[in-house]
Amino acid sequence: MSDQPLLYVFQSAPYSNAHGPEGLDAVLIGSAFEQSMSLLFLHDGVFQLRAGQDISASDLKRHSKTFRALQDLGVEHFYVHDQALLARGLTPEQLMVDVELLDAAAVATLLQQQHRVMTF
Amino acid sequence: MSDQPLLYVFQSAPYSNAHGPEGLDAVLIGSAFEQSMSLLFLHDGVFQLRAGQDISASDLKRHSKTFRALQDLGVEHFYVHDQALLARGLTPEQLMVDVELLDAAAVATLLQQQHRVMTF
Amino acid sequence: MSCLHTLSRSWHESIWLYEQLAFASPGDAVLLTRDAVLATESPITLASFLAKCEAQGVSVYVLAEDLKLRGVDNKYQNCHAVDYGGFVDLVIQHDKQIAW
Amino acid sequence: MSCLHTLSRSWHESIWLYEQLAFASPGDAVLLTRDAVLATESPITLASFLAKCEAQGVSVYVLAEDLKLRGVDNKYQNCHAVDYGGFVDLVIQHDKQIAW
Amino acid sequence: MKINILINGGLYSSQSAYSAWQFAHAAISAGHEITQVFFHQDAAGHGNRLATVMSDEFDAVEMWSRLSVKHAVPLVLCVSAAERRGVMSQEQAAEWGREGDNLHSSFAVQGLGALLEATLAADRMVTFA
Amino acid sequence: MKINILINGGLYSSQSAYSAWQFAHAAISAGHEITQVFFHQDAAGHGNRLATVMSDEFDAVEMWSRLSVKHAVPLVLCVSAAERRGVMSQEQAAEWGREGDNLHSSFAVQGLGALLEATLAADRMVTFA
Repeated sequence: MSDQPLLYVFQSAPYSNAHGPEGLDAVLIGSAFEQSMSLLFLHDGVFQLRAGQDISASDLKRHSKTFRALQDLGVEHFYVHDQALLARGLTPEQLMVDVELLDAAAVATLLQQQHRVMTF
Repeated sequence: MSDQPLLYVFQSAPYSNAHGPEGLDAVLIGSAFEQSMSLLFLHDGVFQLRAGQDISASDLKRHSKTFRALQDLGVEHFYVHDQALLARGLTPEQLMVDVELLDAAAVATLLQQQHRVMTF
Repeated sequence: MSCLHTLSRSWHESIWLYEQLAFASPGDAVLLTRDAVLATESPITLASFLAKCEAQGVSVYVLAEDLKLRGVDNKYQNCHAVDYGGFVDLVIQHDKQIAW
Repeated sequence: MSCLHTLSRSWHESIWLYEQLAFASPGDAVLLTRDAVLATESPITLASFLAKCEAQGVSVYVLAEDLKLRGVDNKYQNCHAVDYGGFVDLVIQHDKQIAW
Repeated sequence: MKINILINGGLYSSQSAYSAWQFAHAAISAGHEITQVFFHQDAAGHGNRLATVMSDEFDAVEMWSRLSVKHAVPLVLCVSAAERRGVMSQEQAAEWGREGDNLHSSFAVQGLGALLEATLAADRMVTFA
Repeated sequence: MKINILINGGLYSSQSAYSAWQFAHAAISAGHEITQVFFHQDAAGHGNRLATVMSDEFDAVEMWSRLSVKHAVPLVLCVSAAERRGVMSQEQAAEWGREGDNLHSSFAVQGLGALLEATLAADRMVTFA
């Protein structure tokens, strides 16, 4: 099968809804298929990667830490929209994984190159 | 029982979600209690009252027309935030019921006067 | 690899719809559905977005059924109303769809 | 008849949170919960909102548990962190709560 | 004080009921009484006893049930919201001619009038939208 | 063309599945094939056969079922999304030790791999978020 690159876009913050964990479910399954997979974080989605999320005092188990394991599972790129990060007062050092910053034009190019784009 | 005025606030547009019909369920039940009841429309909630909603070609039955029946059921006031209407390019004549326009300060006063405020 | 961007949130409430255009490329299309159609009632809200789309070579459509359901008048000539058949055509004409 | 306004949407995405202050009266309080706490990480986003609240006699709180969960640092001294016990106190101290 | 709680957010997909659950515990610890928790709109899904999460996830249905049993807090699902979303007692299912039932025994199913009665009787009402 | 559909929006509380249903009819009328409709996240509630609306409301579960039967369109619920929200077949309920079941017979329950397979095999994918 020819390579059909897949892009998973996270656009909302963790905890308030289940887009994060249920999107991650989809990414994890994707690793069983031999397609190239990348992740893109837009808008409040950048908070999915915020380091220091502390669920110890809560009764929640959420999957944010799973992001760190994804690099071993064939996820090639963690892309982050630079303006989304900047507008929220965050720096790349405050994220739990190494990311590649993209400006809006680079995001547009990235979207063009994909076979399918799944948004969460 | 002393009068405990209740205010029902509609703040989102019809059809995309069920806040409209399920909020109306609450208003209809309220009419069985002897409290004064008013409705307030803020933000996209003003579209709940837009005249000309045409469900004839759809398979949906939604309750927007019920708003017109509420005046007979003890709902005393239909308040609309004037700026919400203006910002959406709407005039009071395009709404399916007669409404009282309130500016933001009047909305603040109205909220102060209520016993309970339910938002939908 | 052109793309159909479907938007369903309200322009009156969501800040980031206006940013979304920066992610589109020439030849892409935008389809307004659900609450995103509400903005076509205001002669102001979408004006600059539509002008920018035209300049970028991005065409903009609005789902007629969603306008009708909400009683909303589309005031923009450069925002073309399509029915579900037209929605299907847009999906076929573009390589992929992204639901924002 | 003072009022506790609880906000749960994101300031980065919802246009109308900024309008919401106009509906508050002196003596009211605002509590930021869920996605509304995210804005406290940016030193800019809430600055004018908090200044206006102070001028209007409206106090602003943020739910500490929701900050902790999201790993967000609250950068505003005039936005007071409270735990769920403090949330309960705020409910008791005001005649009613409105969940926006 | 007597406090009643209204929840609108769905099972698993919203934080609103989890916040409400933490609030209820804090209120009880502070000596207040939770006179009712009403599950309206998508929140009606909380009365579905078939809902099953991984053992390390928050089991909302079970945790509400424990709170209810321990502190005698009535849990009430809105009857129409529950039926629209497929949460039904044996009696409801029989009435509608549906096969099966899934209502958790810690939850009651009542009309919105029950919410209004609780609201008018309590000193405070808190909504988790 | 072969089109697969992904739906995320909940039963009754979202327009997304209704839009998808209208889209599916239009696509079939235009001669295209809907190879799969996958219900993820809150949309998994669409497989709950207990869901009951008033006779003049849109009965989403029934209408999807009819579409599926008439045009041989496979309806697939995400297994984890469905279990978290309490939609289960008899087999699933037995496996989890839950009493009762509520899966509508027109729906299958599968993992997210089924969505990916359908997506890679189809000419187009349409998501209703």
